[in-house]
Amino acid sequence: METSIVIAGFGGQGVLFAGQLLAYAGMDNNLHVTWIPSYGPEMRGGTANCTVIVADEPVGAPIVANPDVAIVLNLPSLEKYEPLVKSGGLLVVNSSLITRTVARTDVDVAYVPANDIAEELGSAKMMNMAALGALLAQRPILTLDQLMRTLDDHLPARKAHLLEANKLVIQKGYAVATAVLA
Amino acid sequence: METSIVIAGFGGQGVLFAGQLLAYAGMDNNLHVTWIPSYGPEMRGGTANCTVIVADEPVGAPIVANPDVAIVLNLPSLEKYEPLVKSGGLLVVNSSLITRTVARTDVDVAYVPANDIAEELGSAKMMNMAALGALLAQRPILTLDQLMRTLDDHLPARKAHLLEANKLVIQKGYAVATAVLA
Amino acid sequence: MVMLAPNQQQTEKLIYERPHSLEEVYTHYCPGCTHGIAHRLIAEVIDELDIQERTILVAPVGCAVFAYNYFAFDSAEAAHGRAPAMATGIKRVNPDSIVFTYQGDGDLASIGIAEAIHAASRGEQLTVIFINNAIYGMTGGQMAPTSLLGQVTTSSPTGRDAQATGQPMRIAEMMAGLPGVVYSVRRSLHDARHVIQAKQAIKTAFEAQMQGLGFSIVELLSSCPTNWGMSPADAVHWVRDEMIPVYPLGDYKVAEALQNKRGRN
Amino acid sequence: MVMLAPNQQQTEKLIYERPHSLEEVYTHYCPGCTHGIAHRLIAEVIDELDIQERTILVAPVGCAVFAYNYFAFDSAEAAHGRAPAMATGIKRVNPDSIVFTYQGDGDLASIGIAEAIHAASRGEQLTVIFINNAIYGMTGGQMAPTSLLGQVTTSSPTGRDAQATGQPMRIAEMMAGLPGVVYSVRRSLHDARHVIQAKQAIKTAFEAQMQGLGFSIVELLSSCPTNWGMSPADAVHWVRDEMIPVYPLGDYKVAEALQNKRGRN
Amino acid sequence: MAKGRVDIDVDRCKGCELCREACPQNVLALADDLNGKGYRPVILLDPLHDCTGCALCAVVCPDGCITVYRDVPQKTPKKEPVLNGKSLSLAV
Amino acid sequence: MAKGRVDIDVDRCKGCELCREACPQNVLALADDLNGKGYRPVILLDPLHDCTGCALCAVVCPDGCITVYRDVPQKTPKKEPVLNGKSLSLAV
Amino acid sequence: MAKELLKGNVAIAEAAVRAGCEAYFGYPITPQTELLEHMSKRMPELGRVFLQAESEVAAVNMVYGAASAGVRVMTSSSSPGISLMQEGFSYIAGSEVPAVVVDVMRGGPGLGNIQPSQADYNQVVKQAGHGDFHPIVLAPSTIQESIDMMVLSFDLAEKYRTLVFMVLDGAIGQMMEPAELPPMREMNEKRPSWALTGQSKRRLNGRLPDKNVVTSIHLGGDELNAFNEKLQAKLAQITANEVRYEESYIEDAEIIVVAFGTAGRVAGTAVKNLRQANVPVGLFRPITLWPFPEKRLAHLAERAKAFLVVEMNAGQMLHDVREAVGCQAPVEFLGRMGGLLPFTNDIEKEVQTIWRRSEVLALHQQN
Amino acid sequence: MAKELLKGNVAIAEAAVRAGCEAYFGYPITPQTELLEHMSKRMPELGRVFLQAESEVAAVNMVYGAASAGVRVMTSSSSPGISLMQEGFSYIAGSEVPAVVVDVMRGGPGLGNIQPSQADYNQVVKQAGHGDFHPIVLAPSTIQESIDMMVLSFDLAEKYRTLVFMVLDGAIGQMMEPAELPPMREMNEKRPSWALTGQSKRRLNGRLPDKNVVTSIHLGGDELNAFNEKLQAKLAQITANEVRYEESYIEDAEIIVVAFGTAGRVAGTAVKNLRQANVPVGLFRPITLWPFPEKRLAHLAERAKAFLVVEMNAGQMLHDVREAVGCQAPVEFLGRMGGLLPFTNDIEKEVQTIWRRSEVLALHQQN
Ligand SMILES: Cc1ncc(C[n+]2csc(CCOP(=O)(O)OP(=O)(O)O)c2C)c(N)n1
Ligand SMILES: Cc1ncc(C[n+]2csc(CCOP(=O)(O)OP(=O)(O)O)c2C)c(N)n1
Ligand code: SF4
Ligand code: SF4
Ligand code: SF4
Ligand code: SF4
Ligand code: SF4
Ligand code: SF4
Ligand SMILES: [Mg+2]
Ligand SMILES: [Mg+2]
Repeated sequence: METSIVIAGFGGQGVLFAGQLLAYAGMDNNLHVTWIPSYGPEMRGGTANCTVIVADEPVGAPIVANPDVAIVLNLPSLEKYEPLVKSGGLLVVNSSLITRTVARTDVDVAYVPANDIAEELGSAKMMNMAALGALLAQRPILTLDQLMRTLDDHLPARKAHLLEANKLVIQKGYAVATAVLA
Repeated sequence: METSIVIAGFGGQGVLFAGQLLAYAGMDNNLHVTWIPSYGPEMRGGTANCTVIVADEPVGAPIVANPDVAIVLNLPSLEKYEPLVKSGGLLVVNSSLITRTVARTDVDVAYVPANDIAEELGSAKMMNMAALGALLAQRPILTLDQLMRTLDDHLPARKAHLLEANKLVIQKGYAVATAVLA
Repeated sequence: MVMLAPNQQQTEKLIYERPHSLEEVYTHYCPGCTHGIAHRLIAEVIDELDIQERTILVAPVGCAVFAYNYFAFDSAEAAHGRAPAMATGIKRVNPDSIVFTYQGDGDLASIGIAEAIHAASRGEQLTVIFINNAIYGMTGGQMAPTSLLGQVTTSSPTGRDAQATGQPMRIAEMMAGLPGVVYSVRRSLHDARHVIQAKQAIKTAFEAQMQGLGFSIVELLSSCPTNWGMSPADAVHWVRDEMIPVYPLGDYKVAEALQNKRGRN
Repeated sequence: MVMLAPNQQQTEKLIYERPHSLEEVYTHYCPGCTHGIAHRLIAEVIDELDIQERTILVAPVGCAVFAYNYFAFDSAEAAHGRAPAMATGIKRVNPDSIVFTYQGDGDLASIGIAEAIHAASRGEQLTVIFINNAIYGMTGGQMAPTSLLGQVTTSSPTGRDAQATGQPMRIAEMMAGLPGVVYSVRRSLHDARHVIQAKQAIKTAFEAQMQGLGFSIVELLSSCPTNWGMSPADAVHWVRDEMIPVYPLGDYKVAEALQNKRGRN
Repeated sequence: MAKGRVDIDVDRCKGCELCREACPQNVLALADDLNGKGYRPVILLDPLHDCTGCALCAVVCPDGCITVYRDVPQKTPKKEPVLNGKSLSLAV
Repeated sequence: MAKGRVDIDVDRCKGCELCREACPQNVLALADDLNGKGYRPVILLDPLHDCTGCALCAVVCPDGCITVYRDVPQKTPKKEPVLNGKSLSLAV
Repeated sequence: MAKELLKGNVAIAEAAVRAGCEAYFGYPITPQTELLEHMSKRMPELGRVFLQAESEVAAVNMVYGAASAGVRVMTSSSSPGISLMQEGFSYIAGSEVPAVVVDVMRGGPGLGNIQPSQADYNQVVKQAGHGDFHPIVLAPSTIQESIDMMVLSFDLAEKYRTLVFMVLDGAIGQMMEPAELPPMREMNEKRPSWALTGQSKRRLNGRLPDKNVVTSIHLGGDELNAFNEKLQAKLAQITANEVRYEESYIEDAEIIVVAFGTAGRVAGTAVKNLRQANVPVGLFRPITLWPFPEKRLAHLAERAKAFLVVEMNAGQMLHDVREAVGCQAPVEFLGRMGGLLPFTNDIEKEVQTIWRRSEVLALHQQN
Repeated sequence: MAKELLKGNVAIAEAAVRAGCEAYFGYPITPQTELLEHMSKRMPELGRVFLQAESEVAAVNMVYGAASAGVRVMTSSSSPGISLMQEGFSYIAGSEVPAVVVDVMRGGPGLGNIQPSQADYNQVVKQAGHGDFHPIVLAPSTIQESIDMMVLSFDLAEKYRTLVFMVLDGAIGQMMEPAELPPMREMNEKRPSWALTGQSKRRLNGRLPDKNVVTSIHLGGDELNAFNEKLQAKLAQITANEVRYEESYIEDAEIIVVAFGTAGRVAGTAVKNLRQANVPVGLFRPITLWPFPEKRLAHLAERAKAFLVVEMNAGQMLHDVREAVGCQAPVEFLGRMGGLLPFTNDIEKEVQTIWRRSEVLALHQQN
């Protein structure tokens, strides 16, 4: 089993860290993982995305044409990835910023008001965690517990005071996504 | 028929010009010719040499391992080329500066007191012409006349006043070399 | 032609609008990056001198690599540091064109110093707009020859150390020492007053070329909020407070023929 | 050890002999080429400072390409113009060695100006001996950035023209402007008095490195009788009469720590 | 004091606030919503008509988002409108 | 006037005559014969012992061909002979 | 040591540090920059040499200098920077000093883009500068392999006094995956006998040694010819000793996919998938691009029905495969140019096509 | 016009002038310098552009600039200088502007020497910089041919908007032989539509045209891939149209000597001599090294018993011949490295050996 996950949004939405956290969680739980950012001058353009692959065998390509999952945190990212997600795949949509719905009918969709959840629990900056929670609700590649334990280990020290809040955001994301299951 | 001729001496002995003159003469008389200098930083070292090939068919290699003829104007050149001349070939030796004789017995040798001839007729600088005269005496690849006509056309203008003297040197070189034929 | 905003009174006059020599596009520069100001000033000057149709830009490799997308005239994109050589090639065969390079400090002062100095020394009829932001912006914030002592960058993690890497390089001063250079000045983009002064300098530099006087260069102190890790406002304050003391603003060389021009526009 | 010539009276003293740091070989330089004088002076200085055993030469591409055959200490032969970079690599891993480059004007001022300026700007602990003979000797007499205006060379057949190629480049002055440089002077090799002054400068330059002060450079005006088409004597007169007016001899930068040294040796 | 007005191209604005920093009248503010690029753009918030049309905001805007207008006395309709930043030295 | 003498390595000499140009006593001359490299080397031609051992010739010789000796009063045999050009400043 | 989640460029830099790299000279360029940045932190910490050069031209010549002084030295860059280093590489080869280069390749030609690519194959493998020489070229396909080969690079460089390249594409440089770093090696303070150290450092029994000279000049034709013959003999020795490759499902493969680096790992997945679909395909992944495993390929060609070369370029290694395979089997090509990875299903489709064609062919031959 | 005795470098320079070269940028280097020197005299005389650049790096980028402005422009250099130009070549290729380069090759690697060599084959033919491209590479073997190809170079560069190399070895550059120069071409004042001239120069019916941009950037992977596909299509077209070679005694040849440039002319003499000794040998002389005449060679290989590649290097074109010939016939190699010409009798001896071996083989096969 191999799951490829693209996470995409504006710079500053914590896209790269969310991906790394997922990769760490996979590694810590003895799965094979790769993480790769899209890099380059477009980083100046204000968008960011990365691809994480979590698998039970060594990973071949760290980049895929059609991901199993796309977590889209803003509208441009939805527009870019809606057509690319594999049929039968999953779109996690940040409904706080993205007001339109997904047109495709051959994919699962989880709408998560990630900014709202995060803001409510302390800071919009944690919105990326809400999206991860929603992902795990839909695709149990890891348990919620596994992800949160990894957060204990890998949240940068300067953000330690936000650890618990982050966990709450993950849980809320998980809960909400479960609820809105398509 | 193809004749390869190396001309070698100190810088300033007119080595390169002598070779070019030979090449011009060949060309003017509808032969195929190539001329190539040895070039490079050794030119700083004070020695100069060039290879001329005169042939009745298109010339292949402009440089040869074993020339048919070597015109050596100083001792280092004799030492370099004595072993290289083709068996049955010719060494034209400037006996004004080279006091030893040639050891090989399988080559023709023409000793020409080139400096003496040239000095006698006006200037040691014309010594290269004496050597060319000697060459033609031994290897009639061109006639004396053909060479001298080429001199008319190609002696640099600033040396025009030396034209006749140069011709005399050629003739003297021819005469002397004929005399000392091995 | 008086342009009027819709639904406004006839009494309203257009005071400022985007110059025509800038394309109507969104740029890839980070928010608050003063590269954008420099672009706008160049475009304004080119509009004012009415030379858009004969101007050729040579863009650098650096954050300004896509400058050719933003300016509305013929443009080339040079190899990293080689803009002055490429511009020399263009100008020599197009003597009537107005050719300028736009280069960052990594591009000009580091990898391209030879081409810059030789174009200047030959007195090529070129204008160079030199963006000194004390860092390699494009590649993510490495030390430039112009980085300040003590400045932390991704390749000087404990701060730039003079013992290991020398002192910041002062390009405007160095260029002024070359006989082929007719105009070498340093300006800053950190506030409105200085922006306006910078524009005047850019104009003089282009005029130098239009008059065939020789090589002109305008060094512009510029901000890189992203790689300095500052807000745009803090970044321009850093230019003012930290950079200017090391890079004094001023005219390092103004050829006689240009001196009557100063303060004119 | 007093060396005596054979069959001479005990009363005879050896006044001058070839320095030990020069190999006992025949050089490929043209007759009267002052490259040879520069070599000898360097060797004398290295003997006197007693640093032969820890000196490393970085030879250039130019007529001095075989300098490693003539000096009796460890040597490297750099790519054309890159001697300062190669020397930087050597010195950084051999901080106790005395590393110097020996470079012509084509090598240093033309193709290698970037490496020279940056090594200087970083204040590398290096010494550069810069032979300015206003021409590319090795390749047969093309124009150098240091060729004089009007000078006929094989690549400026009607004489160097400032309009097309700019003014002669003044390296000692340019180097003096860089903070990393502690010693930048120009000397000439055209007669005995100046040769002796040149030697003093070379000595000071090496001392600067021995004291870890920074980058030192000695520009030596030198002759190229072959490519100038002159006799050796005429060539040194040309240095005196034509080059010195364009390249004034003098001290362009002498760090404080070195100033008490002057006139000492 | 002259009266003025600015037009801000909110789609191109990156919310860097350099214009706010430069505005002597303090009439620029960040919008509530993000624009299509994810930035919170600057808007003119000038209920009292304090904007003088001094154009300082436009002079420092890195993204050339700002167009500036100023009221002129109607009696002398100027024949030479100032375009393309030619007005900079007049404006300041 | 001090008396001196020079030894010239004629095999290495290229006959450039810079030494002749430098010699204040005019005691250097070109040899009649060429050396092995094809150059006419310089030799000391000093019948009147005019050479002062000033070493100016050696100072300008590009090929390091010249060794210089000078007579010294026998009474004070110097303990520190000057080698390797250390004498340059003394000599001139 | 335990596995860590490591970014390719950083892992390589740290591996170099642990392999005893004493000096690093480089110039920033995407997608290689994190390597330089890691060095800027680690080397001074350890009292070793880090210097950001003014250009790639300067960097390679600094490397040349430090290599001449006999220390373990490296640089890293990406395609345009590698172009600028060609003269320096040739000098390093011509004077036989050991040095290590990492090329994190990006899309070209020209400025191109900064996406993963393998378009420097020819530039590095075929020449790396003027004159007759080849650097050893290692092409890892995972971060773990990159780490291991980084250490190997220094050893091979020293052993053969040669230039060693490690070539990656931007994907390996930029990605993170779990890997284990080697232990820190003890530094070897002793310099080789030929190194430029100043004579006194080599003083033996009080006797001053001959001077050492590092040069690439051989003025005479015979002399340079002799040097080149010596160099070629060394290359032949390297060819005999150092060929490396990896194979999977090769024993009974009728179709062999040949790919290196990231293309190799992608192809690995494709081959695995195809095997599940019962296509008799195998993977041949050259690890040394020079010396190229041509003998092994020629041997495999005796049995295989077809080859498919997959590269992230327009077909460069392809020619080496063709030369090795000769007329023994057709060699097909699948390329992605300009910073695109080949995708698993593209490879699978291509192999399927070849397989069906060869089955049809076999049928025809039976009839 | 009548034949004159011309030095290779000078003849080439003058041919370029007459072909309408409008700008020359270069840097002195032996054995190419007379070319630059001739240009320094002729170009200003004719009101055209000559500039001695500060380095080869600058020279190639000046060429890039002038080429972007749409004029006929060239540079020339020798091996180390060509190494320094690699980045520039790649940019020129990546932005598809036409330019001409003459490489008068010398011995390497490193500083090597300045004797004739063919060791830049790989450096020029295989890549000439990072990324996927090939310049057209012409390899004349006489001064007359050099003159003719110089003219052709400009035409091909313009026709395909590509980089064209003419590669010679130092021997052709330095030698003199009789040859005829072409007449002076009229200058084409009109610049191509894509050229950087400033917009007003392209004003049509008073309307300002779109701006022209010369760049090699294609930031997106798909975009760069598409560009590279376009570039490869152009290369395929060149391959279809522009292959050039010369053959002698080829019809009934059982042994075929393959050699280019000076090695080719030396081999020509050897073949002539061998034919007089009744050895059935022929000469195949590639004139375009890229596109390489691989089809023709493959065709010849169907009949020939053996090939002998002769090069002034360690065996570079050899690999292209091997790839073309495949398993059809053995390919032997005779090389001279380091500035030595192969001598006629060496070639003759080698061919004789091959011939005797193949006759013995044939005998064995008969029995
Ligand atoms: C030959 C080469 N080396 C390195 C790079 C990578 N590179 C791209 S931009 C840049 C530096 C940019 O810095 P600067 O010139 O200061 O411009 P800024 O981005 O700061 O405006 C570098 C090193 C390259 N593209 N080409
Ligand atoms: C990359 C490269 N370009 C050009 C050359 C050719 N070349 C050799 S020496 C030289 C110039 C030498 O002139 P200079 O440095 O002034 O030294 P000089 O001979 O005058 O002492 C040149 C251009 C080369 N060897 N390598
Ligand atoms: S990285 Fe710095 S210089 Fe580049 S666009 Fe962003 S702020 Fe400007
Ligand atoms: S060419 Fe000139 S610089 Fe070179 S050795 Fe001869 S005289 Fe000296
Ligand atoms: S024009 Fe002046 S007052 Fe009005 S918004 Fe801009 S800066 Fe403020
Ligand atoms: S300066 Fe321009 S980009 Fe920045 S906030 Fe103001 S309008 Fe927006
Ligand atoms: S030592 Fe003085 S006097 Fe004697 S030869 Fe030399 S220069 Fe002349
Ligand atoms: S200076 Fe030296 S080389 Fe020249 S003539 Fe005198 S002794 Fe000979
Ligand atoms: Mg910068
Ligand atoms: Mg010089």
